[in-house]
Amino acid sequence: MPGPDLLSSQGLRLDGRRPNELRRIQCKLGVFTQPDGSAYLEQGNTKVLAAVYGPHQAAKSKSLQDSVVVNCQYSMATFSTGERKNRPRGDRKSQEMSMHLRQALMAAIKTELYPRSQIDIYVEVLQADGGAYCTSVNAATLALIDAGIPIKAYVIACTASLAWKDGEPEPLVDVSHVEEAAGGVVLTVASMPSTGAIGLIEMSHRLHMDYFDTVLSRAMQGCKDIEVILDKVVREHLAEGWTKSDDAITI
Amino acid sequence: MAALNKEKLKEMGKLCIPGMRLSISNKENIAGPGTYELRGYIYATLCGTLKIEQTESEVRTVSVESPRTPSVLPKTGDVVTAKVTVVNPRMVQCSILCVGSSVLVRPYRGILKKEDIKATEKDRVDPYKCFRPGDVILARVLPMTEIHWYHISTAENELGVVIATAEGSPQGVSMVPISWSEMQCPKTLVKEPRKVARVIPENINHALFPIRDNSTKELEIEADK
Amino acid sequence: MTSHVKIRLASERVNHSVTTNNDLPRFYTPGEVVTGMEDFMRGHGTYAVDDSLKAAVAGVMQKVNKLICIRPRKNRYVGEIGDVIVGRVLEVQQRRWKVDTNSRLDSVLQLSAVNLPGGELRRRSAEDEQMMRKHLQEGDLISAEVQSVFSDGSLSLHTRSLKYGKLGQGILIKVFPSYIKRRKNHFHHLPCGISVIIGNNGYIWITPAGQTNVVEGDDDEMAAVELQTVSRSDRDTMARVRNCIMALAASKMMLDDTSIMFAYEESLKYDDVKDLLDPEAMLDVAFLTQHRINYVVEE
Amino acid sequence: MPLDYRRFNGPEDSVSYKRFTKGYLKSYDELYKESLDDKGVRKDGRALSEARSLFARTDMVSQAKGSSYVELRKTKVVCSVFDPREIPHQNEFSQLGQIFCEVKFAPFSCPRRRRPHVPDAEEKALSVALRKALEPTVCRHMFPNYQVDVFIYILENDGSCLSAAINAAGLALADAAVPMYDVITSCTVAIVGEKMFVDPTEAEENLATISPSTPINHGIITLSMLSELKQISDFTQVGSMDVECVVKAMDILDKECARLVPLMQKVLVANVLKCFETRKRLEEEANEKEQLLNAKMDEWKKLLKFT
Amino acid sequence: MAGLLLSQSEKLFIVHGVQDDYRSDGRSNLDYRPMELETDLVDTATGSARLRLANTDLLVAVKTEIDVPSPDKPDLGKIEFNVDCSANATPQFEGRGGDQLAVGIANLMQAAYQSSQAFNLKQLCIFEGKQCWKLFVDILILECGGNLCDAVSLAVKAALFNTRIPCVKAILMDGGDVDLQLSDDPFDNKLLDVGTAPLLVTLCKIGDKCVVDPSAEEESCSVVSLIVGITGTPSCYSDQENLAEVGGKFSTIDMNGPGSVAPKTLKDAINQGIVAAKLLDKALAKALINERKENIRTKKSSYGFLK
Repeated sequence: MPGPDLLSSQGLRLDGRRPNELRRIQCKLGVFTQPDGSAYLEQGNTKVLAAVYGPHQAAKSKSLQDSVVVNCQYSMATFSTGERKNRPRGDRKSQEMSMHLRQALMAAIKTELYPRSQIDIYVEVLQADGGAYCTSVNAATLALIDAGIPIKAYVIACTASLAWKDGEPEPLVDVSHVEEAAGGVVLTVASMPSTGAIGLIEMSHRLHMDYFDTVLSRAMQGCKDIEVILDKVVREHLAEGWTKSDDAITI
Repeated sequence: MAALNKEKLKEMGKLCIPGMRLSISNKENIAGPGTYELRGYIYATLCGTLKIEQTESEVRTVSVESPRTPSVLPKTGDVVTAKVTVVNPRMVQCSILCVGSSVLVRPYRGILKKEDIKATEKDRVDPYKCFRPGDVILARVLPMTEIHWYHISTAENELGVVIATAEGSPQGVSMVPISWSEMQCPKTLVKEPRKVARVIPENINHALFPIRDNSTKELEIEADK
Repeated sequence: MTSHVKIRLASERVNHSVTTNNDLPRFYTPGEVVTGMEDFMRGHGTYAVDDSLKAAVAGVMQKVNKLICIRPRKNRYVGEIGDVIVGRVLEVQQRRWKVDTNSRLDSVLQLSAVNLPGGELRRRSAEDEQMMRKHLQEGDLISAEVQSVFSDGSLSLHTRSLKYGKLGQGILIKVFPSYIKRRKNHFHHLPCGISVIIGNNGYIWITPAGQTNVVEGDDDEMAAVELQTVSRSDRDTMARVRNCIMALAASKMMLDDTSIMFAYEESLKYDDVKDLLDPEAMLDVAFLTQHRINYVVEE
Repeated sequence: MPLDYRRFNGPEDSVSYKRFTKGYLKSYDELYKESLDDKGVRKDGRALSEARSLFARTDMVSQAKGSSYVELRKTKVVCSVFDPREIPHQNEFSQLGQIFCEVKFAPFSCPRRRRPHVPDAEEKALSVALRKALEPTVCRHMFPNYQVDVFIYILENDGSCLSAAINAAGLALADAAVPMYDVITSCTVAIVGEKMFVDPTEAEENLATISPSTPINHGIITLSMLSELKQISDFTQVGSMDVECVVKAMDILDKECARLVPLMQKVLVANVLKCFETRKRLEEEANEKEQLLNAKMDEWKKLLKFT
Repeated sequence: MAGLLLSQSEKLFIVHGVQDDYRSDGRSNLDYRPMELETDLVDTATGSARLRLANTDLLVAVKTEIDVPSPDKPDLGKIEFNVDCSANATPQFEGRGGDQLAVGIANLMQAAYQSSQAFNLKQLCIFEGKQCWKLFVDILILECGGNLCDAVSLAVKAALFNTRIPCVKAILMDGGDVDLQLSDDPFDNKLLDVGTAPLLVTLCKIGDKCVVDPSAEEESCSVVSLIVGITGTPSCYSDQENLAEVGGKFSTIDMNGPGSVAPKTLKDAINQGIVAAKLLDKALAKALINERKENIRTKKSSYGFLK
């Protein structure tokens, strides 16, 4: 069993967090002016920029008669990791990530509202320190909200792992790069916490069936926690752009 | 050698190369093909010989004629020779082979829309009764609106099918026009509908398969009698 | 030669917010239940699950009788019949133009929906089609009105009025459509001597007052008007108005003729128009404008 | 990258054995002395301001619509130009046609072996520079939505290959009857201190790229001109030099480009003459054939009547 | 970059404005838009900077690796530029859409940094012939609002200014191999000497005049722009008084766009470029030194994209 050293004798993780503690989340909506929506999100040392263009007219070849085309691109800056990457995108891993991103977001976007249109979602990972996919999903959600694109609920992704403390299984939330590299199991969940629906689950490494539920529920709990934080930021962002002369409420 | 060249030069006229200043550009001198106008002068764009044509009274067109096919594409208003490739109820697709008298190195794609086939009765045109794949047609180029496709028109008496082979006839046997809308195979005597072009015969092919006017035909019939 | 280079540090970054944080409305975020009652109609930005109505976007509630909408802070332009828009011609097609109006689908301007030179209704013939590019070509800006909305949400425009048509010289500014205040009139001749068209779609057109839209008239006349050089003083005012609108938009303030004029007047204390590009000046102008608007509202 | 995995491909990067010989790494001064002796004569016997003699001809490649060959002593370049063709993967209407340029070094063109398939950084940069130089020269509005292909193959590289390529491309375009505004000529100068090497060889170019320890001017400038219109169509400079030096070099290059124009014109005139000759010959042949055919026809007609 | 679509009269308005030396936003032809700079915001890099020039937004990170020097230049380190156009900037950059632009800018930067008078690669040498530092300068374009080249060069210089290279404590020779011992102490490092690092100035020819810092709209009105790389003045970046007044030399000149220019315009433009570059360099130096001073006083907190 890997990972006895993921928790110290005091029950703290390698970076000093408690098992159910998230990394520090900081974010901002509307960082850029040209895209319809954009967001910047930091989860610990993982930093992601997301931009949303659209909905706009889809190219003739792609256009769908009854729903919107969602187009995602996941890209990692060449300097985002400790070792320099040669290509920011186009490799198998980032293509897979783009696909997963699309899958998770499609579950929430109300695609039927925009026939013959297209929404482009671009994610740029500036710094990757574990959980780059989760941060990307969360940032993309914020960017979609910033763009005013209707979604059913927040799509939040979170990872969880499993460590052992005194022979007892102890799931860890929001896995950092060091913990990922230590070789434990990493379970990634993209879900809509407010409805409880899960858009995507992915797991690497081996995990005993018996512990799956505990790890999953820890990840889901993580999603819920993140949602609360992001929701607060969105409300603050709305309040910031609020001016008195606004004639929005016409009852 | 030099003497020879001089002789030839006289024969050919003035030689031009790109960027050569040819004349003043004003109401009397107009820039023609192979030239361009800049700051009141006409310059050459091609290698070739200078041609000055008196088009109207006191208006001269200055142009450069290249010994090679110029590397230009069909322009709006040009008459092109094209081969029909696809016929469907809405339009006819073809590949453009020649522009005017010059043969193109590569074919370009052309589209002949249903409403551009005939000048009259546009609504009742059936492309199948006008063209068949394999026909060689003359057409005029319309303004370019699409990338990679030239829109062409045959809505003129002189435009339409020039060479066509009837269904079932051997290759190389072209039909002979018998009216504005019909052609007949000289061998199998099969009649097929076509949008026929009125062509003035001028070269050897027409000598082999002469296009007879109806009037001459009648005369012959009379003579037979 | 005087050149002007300014590099500031991130630590000096200006927060453009001009909010007075006292009376904020209730905000809704995606997935939040707006109402549990059934007898409400579902509007934009909401969706129904089981018997409750939930928000699909983040924004404020707008209630018209029983219709509940959630209006997001910014989104693409959603056109309504009668809206004045400024748009850019993207494509010349058969019998129609495709126009970019910042909505989610390209808008359409039918050949039958424009006043062609010659005036009276004519049979739209093939020659007209070839003339289309002469009338409006790719890149041209137009002002137009939304004539109808197609079932897929794309807009059909018309320019059948003297005030609409091709736009001449001027400056185009793009802001988010939600910053535009809906008014009866969107064509304004500002007292400072220039005209603005505040398109409902978030495209704002600034032009010298003398330059009305080039609609009718023969070609030579049109060309002559289009080629005229804009005078330096007009140019100066236009640049100032442009920078003021940018400042207001950066502070997410609502735009209409009043706020633009207020901002213009407040900006006059900066002699040099280019000083208005500095974030501090932008915030200052926006703040003072907001202050004046608040004052007027309270009056 | 297409690599043959069935054989041993050798290391990605290899070092010439010469590196381990004595005197491989010469000092800057040695290199300088080698290039220019005390009398101001260059290694190949030229004066500083003297360009290599240019040999050029058109009609090299029979498959191409137009082609040319340009030789500056050891720098040898072939260019072929093809008729306009559709631009692949283009979906926007463009009023101007495009020029597609590809510069390729022959594997044996220089001491360092070149990879035959994949264009390397230098080739890409040369292609871009060539395209930029040609764009103002060609009447691109004559072929909207289409592209003209220009291929340059450098058989041997001994410096100034960009100017050689531009000169060759200008000739080939004219030969292909692609409409052009003007004859384009180009020239390179290598600068080392106060000395300006016109039309430098590869060794001289190398010398100019090495940064000397003292802060003197050094670098390479390539300029291409449309001489009738007095326009600069491309200008590239690398190295480090002050304004006076750039201006001085520009004047030298300007003159040098102007010097090349009559040469180019001569080549083009010869080309036109040759074309007319061939055309005349072909016409004569065709006439002969037609007469033969007509005679045959008459024969047949007689036969027909006879029967 | 693919040009913005503008109508003829909008273009005319801009051209007239440039003629009048009064642009659409009130600037004169020589004014830059306000910029914002921050350094040291990427933890995974040895040096980084973010520059925002109106709508143009860039992130530059420098990563250092140990490499073997090339056999021709055993005493020099290496520097490599790599530009990535993020699709965040515009959907046109999706996939490989931004490659052409990226390669163009990277080549330009490479050319500008080639001369030792622009950037001394000797400072990257660890052990002659065996080991050297290789700097990877990765430029990420996040938003495009015109004038990319100038912004890139400024951000790169700032990122290099911010780069700290670990000190080498010991070099062990183990047979032919070299074994390096780097200092573990994160504060035991050296700064790079970047005073002479070049800045690029784009001079966009609109009508008959040239403007600096063109907006995206202005760029699409111009058929040709001139990019000059001008070496920096080290005295701005250092407190030392007795530094020789060097810099202000051209390290690269390039033309961009399909048009051509008259020789006189070119000469005027390069002079204009020098003036602009000197001002830019001074402003950049001031900002960087201020930031460094601020960071010494207070604990640095990165603003990044927050706030």
